[in-house]
Amino acid sequence: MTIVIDALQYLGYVLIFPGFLFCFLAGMLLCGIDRKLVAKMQKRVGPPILQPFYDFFKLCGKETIIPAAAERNTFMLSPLVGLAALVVIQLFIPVFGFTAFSGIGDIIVILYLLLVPALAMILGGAASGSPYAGVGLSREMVTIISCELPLVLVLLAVAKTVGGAIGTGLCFSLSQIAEYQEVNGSLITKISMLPAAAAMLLLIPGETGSHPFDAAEAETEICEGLLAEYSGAPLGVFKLSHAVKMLSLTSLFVALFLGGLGTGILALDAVLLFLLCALITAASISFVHAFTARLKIEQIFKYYWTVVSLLAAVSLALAWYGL
Amino acid sequence: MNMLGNILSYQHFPIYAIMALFLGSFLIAAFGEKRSVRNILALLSVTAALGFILALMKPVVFHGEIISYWMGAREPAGGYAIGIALEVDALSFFFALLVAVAVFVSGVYSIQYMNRDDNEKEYYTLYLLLCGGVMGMVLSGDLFNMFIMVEILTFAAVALTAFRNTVRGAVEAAFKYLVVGCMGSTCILVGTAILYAQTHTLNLAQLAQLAPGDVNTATRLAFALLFVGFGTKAFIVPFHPLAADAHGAAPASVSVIISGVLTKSGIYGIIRICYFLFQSMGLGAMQFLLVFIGSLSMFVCVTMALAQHDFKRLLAFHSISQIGYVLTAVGLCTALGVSAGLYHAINHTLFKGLLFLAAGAVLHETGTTDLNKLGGLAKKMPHTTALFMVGAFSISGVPPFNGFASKWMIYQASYQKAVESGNIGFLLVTIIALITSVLTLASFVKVSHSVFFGQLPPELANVKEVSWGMRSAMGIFALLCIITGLFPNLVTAYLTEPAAAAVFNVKNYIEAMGFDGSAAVQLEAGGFQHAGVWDPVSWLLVLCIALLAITIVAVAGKYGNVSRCRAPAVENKYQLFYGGEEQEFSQLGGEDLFWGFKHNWRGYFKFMHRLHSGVVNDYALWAVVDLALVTLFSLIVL
Amino acid sequence: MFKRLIAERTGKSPWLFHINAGSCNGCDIELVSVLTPRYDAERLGFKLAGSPRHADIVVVTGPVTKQSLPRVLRAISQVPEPRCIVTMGSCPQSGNVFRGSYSIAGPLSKYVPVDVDVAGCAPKPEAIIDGLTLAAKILKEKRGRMN
Amino acid sequence: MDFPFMKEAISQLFSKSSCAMYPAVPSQAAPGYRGRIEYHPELCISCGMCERVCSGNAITRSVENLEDGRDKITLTFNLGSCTFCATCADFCTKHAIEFTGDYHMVATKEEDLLVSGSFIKAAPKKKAPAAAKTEGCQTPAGKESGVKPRDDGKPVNDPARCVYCTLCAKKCPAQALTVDRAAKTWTLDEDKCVSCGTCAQVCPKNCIIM
Repeated sequence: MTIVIDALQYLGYVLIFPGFLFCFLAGMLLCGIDRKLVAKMQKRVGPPILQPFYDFFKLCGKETIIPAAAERNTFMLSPLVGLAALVVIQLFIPVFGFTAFSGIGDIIVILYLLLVPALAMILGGAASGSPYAGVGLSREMVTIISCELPLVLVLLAVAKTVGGAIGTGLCFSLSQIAEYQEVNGSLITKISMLPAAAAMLLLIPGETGSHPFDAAEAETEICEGLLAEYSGAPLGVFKLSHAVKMLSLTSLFVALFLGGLGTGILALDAVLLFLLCALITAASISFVHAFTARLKIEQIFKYYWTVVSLLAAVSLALAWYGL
Repeated sequence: MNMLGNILSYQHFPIYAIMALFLGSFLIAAFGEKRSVRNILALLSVTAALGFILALMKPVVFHGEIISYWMGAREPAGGYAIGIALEVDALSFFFALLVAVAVFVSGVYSIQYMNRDDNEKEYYTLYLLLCGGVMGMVLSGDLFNMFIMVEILTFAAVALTAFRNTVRGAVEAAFKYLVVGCMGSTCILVGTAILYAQTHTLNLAQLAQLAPGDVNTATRLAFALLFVGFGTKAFIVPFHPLAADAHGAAPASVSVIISGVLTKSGIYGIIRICYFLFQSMGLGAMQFLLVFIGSLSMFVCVTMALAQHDFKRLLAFHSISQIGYVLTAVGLCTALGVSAGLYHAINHTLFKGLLFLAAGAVLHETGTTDLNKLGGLAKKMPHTTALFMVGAFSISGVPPFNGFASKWMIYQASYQKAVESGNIGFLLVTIIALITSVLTLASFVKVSHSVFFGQLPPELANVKEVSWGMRSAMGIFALLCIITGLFPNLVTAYLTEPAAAAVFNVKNYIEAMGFDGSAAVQLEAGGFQHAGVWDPVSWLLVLCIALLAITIVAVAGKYGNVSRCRAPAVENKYQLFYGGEEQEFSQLGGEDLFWGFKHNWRGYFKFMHRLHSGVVNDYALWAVVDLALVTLFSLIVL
Repeated sequence: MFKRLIAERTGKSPWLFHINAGSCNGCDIELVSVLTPRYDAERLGFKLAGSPRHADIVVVTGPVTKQSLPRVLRAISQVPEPRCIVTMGSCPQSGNVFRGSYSIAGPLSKYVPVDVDVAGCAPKPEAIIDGLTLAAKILKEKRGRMN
Repeated sequence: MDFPFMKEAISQLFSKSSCAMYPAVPSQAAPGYRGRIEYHPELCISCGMCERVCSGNAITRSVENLEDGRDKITLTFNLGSCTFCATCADFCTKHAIEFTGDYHMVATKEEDLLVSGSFIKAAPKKKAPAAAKTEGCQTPAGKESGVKPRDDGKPVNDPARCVYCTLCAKKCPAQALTVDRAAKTWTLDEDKCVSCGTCAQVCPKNCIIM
């Protein structure tokens, strides 16, 4: 009997919170808030906050054309796999004190899982056979490489700080990081973590492929690159994935640097998480979007491997010497 | 009856495993005129070798026994080992198992892969000779015997590299391999001779007993020679260009052995000399040497791979890069590190074997491995593509495949080492390893786009899927990749941890052969605790549930009013969008991918390009310089 | 429920794909001005898509030259259903001042059914917004007919 | 790195948008905007000048012969072909064509973009068929001219067809023509005339014969 209840509970985690339903609603709302804020900052009225939902449902109602040159199975499956991987990432990231599946993964796993949605998109695009997708794939991969170094440095800095504090030397487990923050307050209050947090904020638009780091999906030059041949529902799923990725990265930020703010009541925590995510989205994605123009791919690479990596490296060095 | 029981005793299995391969080789040379005879003989011998090695699992792994076997029952007399010995501890068994599995799968693959070549008889003779050489080397308990086996495998490998001598560059590659390989072999021979002069024995266990107690300039020189010699066999930097040329020319089934197994025998040799013969891994400088060379191999070769546009050359560079991981992890000298390194060694054999076989399948069907000439094969070779993707995901460390599990352990091992020793250099290793991993992913994205996805070039319109025999060989590797990825606990518990324990228990190794092991340096292995958690089965379950849920929602919401082209003629609607132009063949070449990255690193790539001149004299010079540097290092620092 | 959601939202997020079939750039600039802060068509859900596969509304400007005709038709056929074709400015409707030229294949309505014509040379942004909202309405009707 | 609009982004976040909320808030076209054509048939004299000057071929004129001998003349302006250059309005001496500020020119059918109007005009009096056509006489088919060309190559006006639109006078490079609309007179200053033939070419009614 308990097994059944456990199974139902886990199914609830996967399907409702913090899984599929939460990802869908919160991610789409974040996306809507982002669009609205960018519009506001550009002195526009902007779309309604629910616009991403409209877009998604509209796309679901459209015809899906599979080009004759495409490899059909990969083309149709990769959006679903990408979305599933994102939902799973969301399941690993603790919501303050609460973790749905703490015993499965850690920050290295998150680091790799973040590659999976991008990889799904790359393979889907490659399977479509479009030359635009080829260019998009190349750029997407370079963006991933660009973001990897600073992200690794940030995560290692966090691992060292928490590990040093709890006495195990290093700590890769997200639930331990969350626990540590429950007891000792948010990591962002530490001086050594400030550069890392700044680096992470700068990383979020790169990882999500938002403006100005959206060279991979530049709709005006390479017809949205990897997505050039997608239409209808699979495209909608990719758009949804993009929204969920925003949620994942912002809630990863919350989990790494703003833990310990939770109230202990799950429903309140969920709302708090969403509000914090929205705040981070506003600061890191919308704000940067509003006043920058798209960077060239080699500029993206240079930027991440110099400025952002330096910030993260400073943080790691500070953490290393126990500041 | 007793006699039969004696013959079938597992004590004899190591020599049976070696002999099965050599015997197969000789029999094929003698009677292999007919194809069926040849195939049966080859299959029999690889299967027998696999069977004998698997049968050793129970005594060696479960009972923790170390099999010591004196050829001709010539036990040591007067305290000195005279006879030739085989000694199989968990480490030897571990490598022997890798060899047996790779040899078996590659043998199965060869039968249909080689059917378009002439001289199949010679191929099998050399192939089994190569396999037997590797098997003999990892099971040997005698340093000189190891040298003999190294010579056998080197010459077989050289001959097999030049086997397809109609292929451009094959003979040249073989020549390069011959020159530098012989330099390596000579190093091993001279090192062995020096050690023999110093300790009057060639038995590994006895050397391990005597050598560390008597460290002088001569043994230091011997160490440098042996290290460089085995380094040549592992193709670690600066010997990596040889591997690229050799793999580019050799048949894929041979590449599997060279990359998956032969390089491992080099690693095995390095472990034996560093951990056992000299027992010097406790020294920081020694760890530095291994980790430095490992990290260098890892990083240099992955960037070299990114610049390649030939499928097999790219794989060759990756195999050195992965060997770099193994060497780095082994060089960390912690229980977790060695375990992680050995785990990665298994994984590397499996996924690199799979990838080479996939490359072979592509070559077999299309006749080329040039990334700029291929494309869109996923529609023609769906199974090969799926199997290749398993290998590509594994090598790039995408969870839940096996590459991830071992890399995860390597990151933790190196970072833990950094934290514990307070040495920021090891931290750098963690970062390099992580970056290398993502660059690996990048180059496999390149391969999958340029070979399997993208557009089908018009001249490849008649390509067919490869035969079931080749597919099933790839399938075995893919299955093993998934199993070792999904059950890392089983792999570590039954394969890598016993082997790692053997590495840290030199005393047992010495005493099993009847020598006095009391003086052996006991390294503090220490238990280990994972700093994080990784549970692939649960992960997969969660992913499946999520995928299922999404699929159900998608199906309920009519995932796409799908319309696709059914007529042979492609209507406008189903053509690719070319800015309105009519669809034509257009594929982004493998060289042109990742421009932004290469542009920023153009100085580095230019430098690398100048360095890899392709001239054998240069490579020989590198070998000499490397030897000089390692000698200096070992004389001054160690 | 799902079907109703889809049916009702279709008109709320029409994405545009813009084809220049030999236009003088006047209409193209006006179309861009519709997306600027002054008119901000995004508040009505309009968005320029990069590829015809993503689009709902195809906006054609220019007199459809002989060179561009096959490309225009191909791009239009690559737009998934339900789709709506809007001709913008006088050129694609009639050829305008280019009518009778040896290089003009237009008007567009000879080749594909055109849903909405926006007249003007070039049309005022308000007129374009009018035309696009009308197209969105037609789009919703077409979506309703698909089921 | 320099971000010139960073401050604006923040300040605009809290300020009112500069959007013209068009469909909700109706907007007026600027004065002088040339929008939908309004045609006043009661003013039209059917001179055809507009049709002639239209660069977009947007104006068509059809004549329907009524049974009582009069003509029903219909002018159709196709907005879908119009460049809104207003040349027709400029040339219209009777101000029968007007460009309004209405820009809502959106239609689902092409017919919705047509502006047309018609009026009934008394048919010109039929004269006896002219004796002979001479070389160079540009009379349109079906309409015989009662006026003979002059021998000296200077133009002659056919008052039966002339509507006194004054175009010939405007176009005459030597200013040799004087046309009075009110008095319906057409006079030629023979001294000034250079016999260039421009008046005959530009005459919308083809009533100048040379």
